[in-house]
Amino acid sequence: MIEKVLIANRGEIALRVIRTCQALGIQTVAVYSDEDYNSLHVKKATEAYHIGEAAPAKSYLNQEKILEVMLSSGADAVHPGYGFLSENDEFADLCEKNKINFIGPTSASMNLCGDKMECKAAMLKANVPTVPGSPGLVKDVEESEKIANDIGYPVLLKSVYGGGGRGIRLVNNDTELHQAFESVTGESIAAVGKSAIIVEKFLQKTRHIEYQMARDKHGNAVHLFERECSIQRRNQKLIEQTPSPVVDSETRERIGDLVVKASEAVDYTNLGTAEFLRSDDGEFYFIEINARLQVEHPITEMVSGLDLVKLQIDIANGEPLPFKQSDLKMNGYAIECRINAEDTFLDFAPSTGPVPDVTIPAGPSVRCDTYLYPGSTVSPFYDSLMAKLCTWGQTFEESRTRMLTALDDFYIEGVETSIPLYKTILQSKEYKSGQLSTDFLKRYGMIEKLEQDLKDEKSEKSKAAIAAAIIHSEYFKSLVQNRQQNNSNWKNRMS
Amino acid sequence: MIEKVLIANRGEIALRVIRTCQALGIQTVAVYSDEDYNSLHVKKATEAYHIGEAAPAKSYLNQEKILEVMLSSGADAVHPGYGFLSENDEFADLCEKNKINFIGPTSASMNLCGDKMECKAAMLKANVPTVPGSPGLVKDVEESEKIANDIGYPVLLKSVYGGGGRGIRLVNNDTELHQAFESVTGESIAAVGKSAIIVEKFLQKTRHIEYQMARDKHGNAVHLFERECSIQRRNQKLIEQTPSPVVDSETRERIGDLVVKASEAVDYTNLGTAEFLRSDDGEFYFIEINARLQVEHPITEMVSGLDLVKLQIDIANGEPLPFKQSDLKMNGYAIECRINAEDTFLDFAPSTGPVPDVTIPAGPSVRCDTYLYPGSTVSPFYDSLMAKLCTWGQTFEESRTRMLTALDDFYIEGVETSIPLYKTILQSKEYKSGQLSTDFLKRYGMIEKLEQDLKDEKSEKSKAAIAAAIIHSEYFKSLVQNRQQNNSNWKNRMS
Amino acid sequence: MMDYKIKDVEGAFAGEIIKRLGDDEFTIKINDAEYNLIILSMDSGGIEFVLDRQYHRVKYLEHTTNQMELVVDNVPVTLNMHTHFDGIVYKNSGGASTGDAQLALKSQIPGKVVSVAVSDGDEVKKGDTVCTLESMKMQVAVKAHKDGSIKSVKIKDGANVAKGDVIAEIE
Amino acid sequence: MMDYKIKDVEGAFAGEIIKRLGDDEFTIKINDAEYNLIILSMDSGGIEFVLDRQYHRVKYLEHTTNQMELVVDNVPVTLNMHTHFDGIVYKNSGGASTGDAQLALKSQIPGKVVSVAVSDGDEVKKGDTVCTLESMKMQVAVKAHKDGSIKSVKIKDGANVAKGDVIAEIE
Repeated sequence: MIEKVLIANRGEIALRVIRTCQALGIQTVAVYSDEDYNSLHVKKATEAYHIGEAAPAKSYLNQEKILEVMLSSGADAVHPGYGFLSENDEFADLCEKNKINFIGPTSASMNLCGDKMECKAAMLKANVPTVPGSPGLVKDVEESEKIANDIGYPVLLKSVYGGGGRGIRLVNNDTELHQAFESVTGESIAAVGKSAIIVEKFLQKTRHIEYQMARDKHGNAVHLFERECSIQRRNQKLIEQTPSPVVDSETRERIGDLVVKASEAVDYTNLGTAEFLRSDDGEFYFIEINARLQVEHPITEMVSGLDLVKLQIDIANGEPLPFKQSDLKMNGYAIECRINAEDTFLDFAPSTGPVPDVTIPAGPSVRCDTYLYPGSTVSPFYDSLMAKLCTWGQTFEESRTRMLTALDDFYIEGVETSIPLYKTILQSKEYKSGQLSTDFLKRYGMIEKLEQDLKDEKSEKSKAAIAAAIIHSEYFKSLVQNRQQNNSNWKNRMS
Repeated sequence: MIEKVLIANRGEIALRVIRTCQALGIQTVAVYSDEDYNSLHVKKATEAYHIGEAAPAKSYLNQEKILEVMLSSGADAVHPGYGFLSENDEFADLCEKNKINFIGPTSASMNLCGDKMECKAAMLKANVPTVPGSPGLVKDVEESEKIANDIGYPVLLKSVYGGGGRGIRLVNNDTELHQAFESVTGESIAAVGKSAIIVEKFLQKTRHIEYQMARDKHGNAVHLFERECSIQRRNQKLIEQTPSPVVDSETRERIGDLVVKASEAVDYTNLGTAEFLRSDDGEFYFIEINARLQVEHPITEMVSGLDLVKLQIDIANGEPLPFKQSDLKMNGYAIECRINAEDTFLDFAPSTGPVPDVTIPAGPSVRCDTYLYPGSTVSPFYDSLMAKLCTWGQTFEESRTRMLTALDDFYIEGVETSIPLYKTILQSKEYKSGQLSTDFLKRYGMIEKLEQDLKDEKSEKSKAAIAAAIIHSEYFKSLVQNRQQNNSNWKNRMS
Repeated sequence: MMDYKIKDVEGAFAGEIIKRLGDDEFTIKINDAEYNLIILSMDSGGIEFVLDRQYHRVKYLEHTTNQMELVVDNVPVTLNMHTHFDGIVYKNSGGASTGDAQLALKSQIPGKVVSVAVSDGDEVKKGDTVCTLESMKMQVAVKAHKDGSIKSVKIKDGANVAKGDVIAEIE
Repeated sequence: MMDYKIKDVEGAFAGEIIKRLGDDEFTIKINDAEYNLIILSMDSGGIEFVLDRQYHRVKYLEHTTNQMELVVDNVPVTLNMHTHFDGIVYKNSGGASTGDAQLALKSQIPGKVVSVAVSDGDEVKKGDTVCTLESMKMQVAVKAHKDGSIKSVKIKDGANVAKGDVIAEIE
């Protein structure tokens, strides 16, 4: 039985794990870098250990140091959160070797999930559809042409050594394919000295839909419904919701069955997420397994009533799942907005620094997971996620309007945030009618809409701004003038 | 259709109503007294009007002034909250006469609910059991003796002009009854010049169990399950929970049917609460109807998924209930703790003043309705309820442990609070096993347990206290000593 | 009366206080409309007030003579105006009067010295900037009240000066 | 070494710093056990620190010479101790040395004057209280450093004094 958990993470997810441990009477061990000595996770944990410098490589990614703390603190389990070491199979292996219960899948399963080619092969074997394309590397242009004609144009040519848009070409016919094959090969050889190409069908107007899956150590598996996470920037999720507007109960069950198969195909244990692309014609294609708790897990908690961290701990303790698939029912609608410290107009560049003042929204069915408090700091060393704001409603409309009210109430001083963008998105007719796609922001000109909304908001606030300026200058004049007149009051106020 | 609601209240309930209105796009009008100019409800409403001095009679109870604001602001409806004018049938009547939609029952129904004798008579007619006793006033000692023997001793003799324990006697047999009849008559005549006595069965070890009821203007009625509110001090509720540990689904349905009858018996519209005493042998006795939204409504929201303020507005708009009794299902367990500004050890005397710092608890399935913010004030003019802390869980144990974690996280500087008492109660074996009764605090010696818990807590914090004192005096010495040595750091810190 | 422009907002605004109804209550006029304004709380960092029944929280962020950065109810707003503050300070320090005989140039506002423009012995003309003070997050120039030469500068960069403190002596 | 008693808690506690490991880190000893202490933040209202890996937040509420009111992690605690602070201040103001020739009694701590015990012309004995200062929510007596008569009292009730300011001249 797990009695003391080391949380190898920071920020809101460390707090999230601590909360459940507290309620369960499990002791917690926090670790912190130089940058985080004054962070909430340090304050809330039963014990806290300093593990190094601000840079992640010197602290939160330092496996030896974290192992040392695990052993000296007497922790019997480790929760990796998300990011950092959460999907590092070497770290999972290190824990296994030291008899520390790693709250997540086995290192072997994690390794398999992490290797995209092998994972895809395992899925194909289990009849889980993946994006159509070459089963592995293509040996020459002829083979790629044959595959392209089998699956139908347009297709993508991808160098497995590429990334970030490099070594990738969209082609519409045989001629383009021949040209592209040469240039991708050339680019790849120029960059890394070798080339290896795969062919994949190009999907237009796709949605990102993922399934929460849970599998215990006895092989019992269920899915905990889907989450739609199509609203993204630079392939990072901004807004998630469950249920998806395009998943009906038949689809939920059909894809859910595939998810259970997928978890079995990689012998997955504990909680994980199976991610799919859904093309505009309604087909689902498996893309990968995230072998950890996701950022967006709270919306699944809201519609399932489950505490997913508790479920993780129970599974890690070897307990069987306390329910069957047929026991699980979705209740209502939930939305999450990731409140990032970033400047929407500077291509989402991070915005960091002290947060002298913050007001956390509250109210019926509002949940806000955050590490912020008045006087806290957004560090440049870690990711820009400051808070996860989630709302629930009996209907989608109720969850949406509650989210808008909560976004209005959220005040964060000192850094730029994604809150204004989310207000624009949630008020747009496209969002309201569920017209989601991974290119939502561009497709519907959201940044331009935001610009207009901000202008309108400024117009609306003009009178108040002028009034504030008038009072300011009135005070200033009273400060300058020699006559003492009526300004004793002012003085008290301005002292 | 209601488009602009005046909220004739203050504090957390004003904020609660504003939140739902915001989400529904309904404009809000706040009113405030001299004491409340800097309160959150003033800041969050669409408009705010000053209505008078701090004393409730000069502001929140001032019907003429509030009517004036309703008319000048163009509000088409009024939400009375709880307390103040919420159960004042004259005020409801005033609104009706001025064509303002009073969000609550009609003045006639409210008047009937407010007259305890008439209401009891209506219930008896509808076959809703009330506490056995005289149907009305008894004319002489002989009649009271007959009734006492019919319903069985012990019984209570009550002067209808009494109150607060005055003019009330517990008697066990005919002899005691004869003596008591004389002394109650004498006391009552001495106090108010007349006497009027009723006889009622004395119930031992009772629980306070109430039902949320909803009835629309078309006569459709449902109950929204029970709340158990047995943990009280001086007849005021401290902790509420739903479901009650002693209400099974058969009982829920059986008493629920009575509740629907009760609402019909007084032609009730909108949301109200039917309160019952449950004797230790399992019998339920109707005591009264609270003709308003209750303080503890959030726990019903948590297990029903409904927004009760929205439901109130919909009913006031004349809409039919959107569900039948059979559509309603309880989901999970919820607890509310009323966080009062009071000193448990001074017989719960109010504790008022500025609150320089406050930390509001958060986390999965935690909801906190409060008017507190850092720099707010607890006013001596109004009631001591600062916050309502509610938690939900799939099981009772989950809601209880989440509450304990949330109570631990709740920090309120400057005033005494009931938080320590609640921690003691929630950890007691009696509470855990559902052994509730209206005399819970005394019956199980909770105040003494709290004393011991506080001593233990102090022992536990001894080392930290000594450490803080050592550092304090070390700093003090460095302040005094002339040598500049290492204390540049200290100086920066203490500036 | 002062004229204001708001970045990204069409048109100009003329604003002034037209009546003082008490310590905390005013009637103000913006363009042609009158509004009731009640101050709830105020300090140098911001103000909370009710304008025609509506609550607003405004933070004062940055302030130069002609520009102000505000956050109005969480919305950042940049305001341009002609403040005349330098002029007001100048006038009150004797600059517009015939106080030629006066040796000391005194500060008419409390503030922090952000820059000193002159040194001992410098020649100055009436109206030349002698130093710049920051007060209420606003920078204001203190200008020479007469022609002359700086006999001694009495303040330093970063110093806090009180109202009435001598900035420099000019003879 | 200092002795402490905590209200409602059995026994007494002896506490001291036994090693300074850096600006923010100490080894302290309470009774017979040693603990590691790391200061996270501190101001006159309170301190946040990690004591043997465990975080604590302590607010300093009230402080008299022998009693301290604290809130430790939300738990109110009353601490009694013998501080010797008056003695420390006295010694540092020259009280224990042979500084008889020194005219000025200087404050050894910054603080606010809460009461003045003497007037010009009063006779004082070495060690008599001249005034009481409040510093860090604690009241400390400033005592005469020699016998003599008060030539002039330099401070007033409510005034703020800096370290080194003259309290009074005694001749």
